Order: sequence, then structure tokens, then C-alpha cells
Amino acid sequence: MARLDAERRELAATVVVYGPPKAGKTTILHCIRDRVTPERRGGFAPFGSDAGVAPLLDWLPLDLGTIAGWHARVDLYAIPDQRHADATRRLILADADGVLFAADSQAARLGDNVAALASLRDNLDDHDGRPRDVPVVFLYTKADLPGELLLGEIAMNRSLNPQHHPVFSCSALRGEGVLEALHAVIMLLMRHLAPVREKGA
Amino acid sequence: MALAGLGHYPSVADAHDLLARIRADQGDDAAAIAAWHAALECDPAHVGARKGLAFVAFRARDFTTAERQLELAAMHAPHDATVMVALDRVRSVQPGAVAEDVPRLTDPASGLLLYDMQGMRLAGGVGDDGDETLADAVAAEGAGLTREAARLTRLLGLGRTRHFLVETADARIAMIPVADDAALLLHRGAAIPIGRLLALAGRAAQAADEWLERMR
Amino acid sequence: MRVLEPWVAAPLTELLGESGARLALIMTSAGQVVAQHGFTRSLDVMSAAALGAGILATTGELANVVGAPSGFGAVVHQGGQQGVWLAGFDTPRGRWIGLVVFGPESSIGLVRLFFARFAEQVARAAPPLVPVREVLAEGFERELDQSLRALFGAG
Amino acid sequence: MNPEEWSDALRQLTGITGVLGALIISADDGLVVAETAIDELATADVAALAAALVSRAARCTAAMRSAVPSSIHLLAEQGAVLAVAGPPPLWLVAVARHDAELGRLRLLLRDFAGALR
Repeated sequence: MARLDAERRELAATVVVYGPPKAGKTTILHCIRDRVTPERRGGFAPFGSDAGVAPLLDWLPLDLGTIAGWHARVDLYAIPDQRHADATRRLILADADGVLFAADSQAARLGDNVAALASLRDNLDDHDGRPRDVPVVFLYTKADLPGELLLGEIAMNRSLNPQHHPVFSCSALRGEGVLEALHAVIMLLMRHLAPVREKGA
Repeated sequence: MALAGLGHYPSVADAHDLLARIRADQGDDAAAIAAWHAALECDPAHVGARKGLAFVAFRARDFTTAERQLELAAMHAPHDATVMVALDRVRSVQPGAVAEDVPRLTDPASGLLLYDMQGMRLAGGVGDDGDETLADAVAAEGAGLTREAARLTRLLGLGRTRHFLVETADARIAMIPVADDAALLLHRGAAIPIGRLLALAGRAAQAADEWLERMR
Repeated sequence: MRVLEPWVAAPLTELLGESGARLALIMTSAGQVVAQHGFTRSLDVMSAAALGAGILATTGELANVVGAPSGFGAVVHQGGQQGVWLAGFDTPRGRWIGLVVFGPESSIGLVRLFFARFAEQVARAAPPLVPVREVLAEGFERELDQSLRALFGAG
Repeated sequence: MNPEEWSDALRQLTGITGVLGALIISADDGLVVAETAIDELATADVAALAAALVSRAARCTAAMRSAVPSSIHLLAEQGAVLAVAGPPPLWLVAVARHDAELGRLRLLLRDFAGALR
């Protein structure tokens, strides 16, 4: 849930990266981290010290700087894939102000995408069990794989995105499209947080 | 006048003490002793009454009683120099008494250790053989102990630590804070009377305070 | 130590220093992490927050069932080498939960004592919440867009 | 000693002039096992802090290669805390004003701690 501290003029929001297993959720976080200047990344917790093992990146705080006198930050969480992490998933989503849905572009993964989207809807209830209206942006990953493996954006939209949420295609390896999608979801959630203000309010 | 005052405030230990001193001056030791005991009933920590009882006992050449009373006084007022001086005097005239030297800070085998609140040893030692590694380890733990005692007195609203005693099966250890940022530990065998341990530690603390002052 | 609400930092530092605790996690009763110390992986933080919030909710239910009207003050588990302290406390931001893991150098008593002080300090330090609509100025969106462009190198 | 005798012993201790409270604590976890005290004394805090002090004292005597502490006595400007070891992990603790009859308190604590065994 977005947090506003009027005294310190601080604003913090949470974006959750959701999607089926192996759709590239942590890759997306790595990609964002690598492209943001280090001083904006926020001091994030040290990861496990096993040398040679790539740390599992699941939380990335971003400092957006001062906006209209507000110090704004966004916490990015990648939802865990593990079956046993159901409670964790629900809790992370309970605080989500926006969702970046990573859908795997491979035709063979369409069923996984649909299942993940259904579980997102199930988990997006508020603390009292009512469904919450949270801005969602789609990110179709692995767009750089050979075309014969992919489903194509139109077919993907038909199955996953009949509501016409914003869509971005990305090649996770090269990272194209990821920042644009993040930009879009942050703009949407901020607009959502402060429903277009009355003039001068 | 003291009698009149006592009539008004019979429970005030100081009034009994004053009456006792008048009786002692008049040479009426029995009445003085009774008045001092009355003072101690009002205030068991009354150092003046302890000193008075020691004085009349000393005058009567009862050195054992004099020493015991002064040790009890030292227990309640470890920093009172007059008590220390009186104890020295009693012990020096006591037949067969072995006057115990105040342990010296410069002697690493004195069982006296001075350390700062960072746990660094400033002077002294604790082992019989002046083992420096041991002394450094004790200094490090001692600082933790002094801080813990200060935390307890602060959170329970008891004011500043005066002294801390630990007894084990084989030892008695006194800790006294010195200045604001140091403390000393005095380590003795279990046979030492507590009053004497505190008297020694009190005098050592005084010496340590002066020593620290000179160092600064 | 990592804190999302900066005014929690000083009380948490005191709690950790005075109690000698190894790990600490402060969260909302919904499980949102407010501050943490000592966890090395953020996934562990999320799991601990989820489990902690769940345990406290379950214990509250248990208290109702066995007829302890005000609930249990805290849930404590004392293991051989480590103990866990889990307790809710009220703040102007709603009910929060603290989870503290401590070793033999500390004790339940010390954690209880300094946790109570921590909860008092947090309740005092919390700045008031202000509804969003009142405070976001016009131009916020334009500036946000510019800031994101600069941040993501999109010019 | 049974719990009834415990509270009897604690009541005798608090009967001494200037004694604000007497507790049996578990030194391992810093919690109160039994207590008799005036209302103003935060006995749970006393238990936590006294247990921490006992543990610090034990580290100190260990560093000195001495035996474990059997009693501690802290005198401060406005009060005193005395504690005597009972059967592990129990300690008998008393908090008193600085002008209390500390000598008598110390002896009585010893007697009761011995009887706890």
C-alpha cells in the first residue's frame, strides 16, 4: 500500500512483478537494477554470500528523487515461484500499488500464463477479501526468441489482455522494453493513487 | 539542647548521633553506645554512628569491635576517606594485626585492575603471575559488567553505581566506577571480609582517580 | 538495518543495541515490512513477515477460543541456541508486529523490556498520515514523468 | 520449598525495612518466577536486568578463571540490588532502598536461596 508521510514529504509505493515460473521475473529486476544509476537503487540488503552463485534478486528499491516537492520511491518485488510461497505471494500482493505482469511469449507457455493471471486475480483481494482495482501493465518476455516459438502480440492479447492494459514486448537478454513498461506502471499507479486532482488542490 | 531536639524528633538518627557524641565527650561511654545503637535503629546505614561506636571501642582498647564497626561503615561509604584513615589507624595499633597494603595500580600481580569503558586495560592486573592476556580479557569483560550495572541502575532509577560485589566459591570481587569513563576491579580470595574488600577497593578507587587525573 | 519509515530507525537501533538481538523485523499486521535488521535475503524477510503475521493472527484466535479476552501479549519460542519473540503493538499507523530473534547473550526478559520501550518510542515518533488528495500538488504527474525519463535514460 | 513457602520467604524479605521487592527469577530467560513487591517496582524489568547482570558477572568471573557467581550485590546512590544463586537457573533477587538493612537482607537471602535447593 502506498505510504505518504506528509511531514517528511515522502511517498513510497510498491510494484509487484508477477508471472508464471521462469517467465523472467528476476531477470527483469536485474535488468532494471543494471540500468539505473547506483545512487538511485537504494541501499538494498546484502544477498547470500555463496561465491559463484548468482543471488536471487527479488526486491529492488528505487529512489525516484524529488517530485513536486515529494521524495518518491518505489519498491519492486518479484513474486516467488515456489509452491510453498503462497502466503508470501498473497502478502506481497496485498501491498501492491501496481503490477507488472511478465507473460512468457512462447506459444508453449500460454497455459502457464493463463494460470498465473488467474492466480493474480485470486490473490489481488484487499485485506477484507474484496477485489482491488490495481493498475496492471503487461510485459511479454522473450520476444527475442526465434519467431516460430512465439505466439505473437495479437494472440497473446486475445488470451490474456481483453481489457487492453498497456503492453510492452521485451527481450529480457537485451532489456529492451523493460524500463518503458516500468515507466508506464509507475505513471499509472501514481495517477491511480491521486485520482486526477481538482485544479489547485 | 540535643535532648530537647530529640524530644521533638526521636526518630532522627542524626539527633541520636549528636546526643551520643555529647555523652561520649562527657565520658559516659555506656550512654553514648546506647544512643548510637538508637541512631542505627533509625538508619542502619548511618556512618557517623558506626564511626562513633568504633571510637569508643578504640578508646576502650577493644580494637576488634572498632575494626568491625569501621568495616561496616566502609561498606556503606566506600569513598569516605575519614573511615579509611580510621581503619588504617585501628589496624596499625591492633596487636598482631597484619596491615593490608592498599594494592598498587602499578603492580600487575596486585589483583587490582583499572580499565576504561571501551574495555581497554589502563593499569594493574588480576592473576598472581601478572598474566597480561588474562588481564586484558578481564578488562574487556569488566567494561561490559560496569555498563550492565549502570544500565540497571539507570532503568530502575537507582542513581549512579557506587559499588558492585560478586562472590564465587573461591573469590570475592569488587567493582567501583572511577571518574566517568573508567572502573576498577579488585580480586581477592573468598576469605576476605566484605567490609575489608570494600575498604581496600574504595581506597584503591581514590588512588586510581588521582592517577587518572595525573594522566590527563 | 533497513527501514522503510525513517522514524523507526532510532528506536530500532536502541532495541537491537540494548537487547543484543540478532534479527529484527517490524511489519504491519498485514505483513508489510517496515524495517528489518540482520536478514541477508529479502525473500527470507518476506517469508518471515508472512509467517509472523500469520502466527500472531492464529494466536489471537487461540486466545479467543481459550477465553483470554485481551489476547496474549507476545508469542515466545525459546530454542536451545536461539529464541523468537513475536508481539503486536499499537501505533498511530495501526497495529504493527515485531519479530525479534535472540541468542543466549540476550534473554526473553531483556527483549520484552526493550521491545516495550521500542513500541512506546515508535508510537511517539510516528508522523500523522495525510490523505493523498490533499497533498499531491498539480504538476506532480508531469514532474514524475520527467523524473522517470531521467532515471531510465529515456531523455 | 514449595511455591507457598516461596511466597512466604519473599514476604519475609519484603518485611525488612527499606526492601521494595523480592523475586525469584530464572536467570536464563530473565523472567519472574515468583514475586512480592510494592506496586511501583517494575518486577519484570528487575528480572530482565538482574539476569543480564548475573550473566555479565559470570562472564567476568570466567575470564578471571574463577568459579561461577554465587551472589551479587549492587549498591547505587538511591538503592541496592542483591541477588543470591538458588538451584540453576533460579536466583533470589531483592531490591532495596540504599538505607535499608542490607546486611540482614543479605543473610536472609542466603538462607532462603539455600532452602530453595
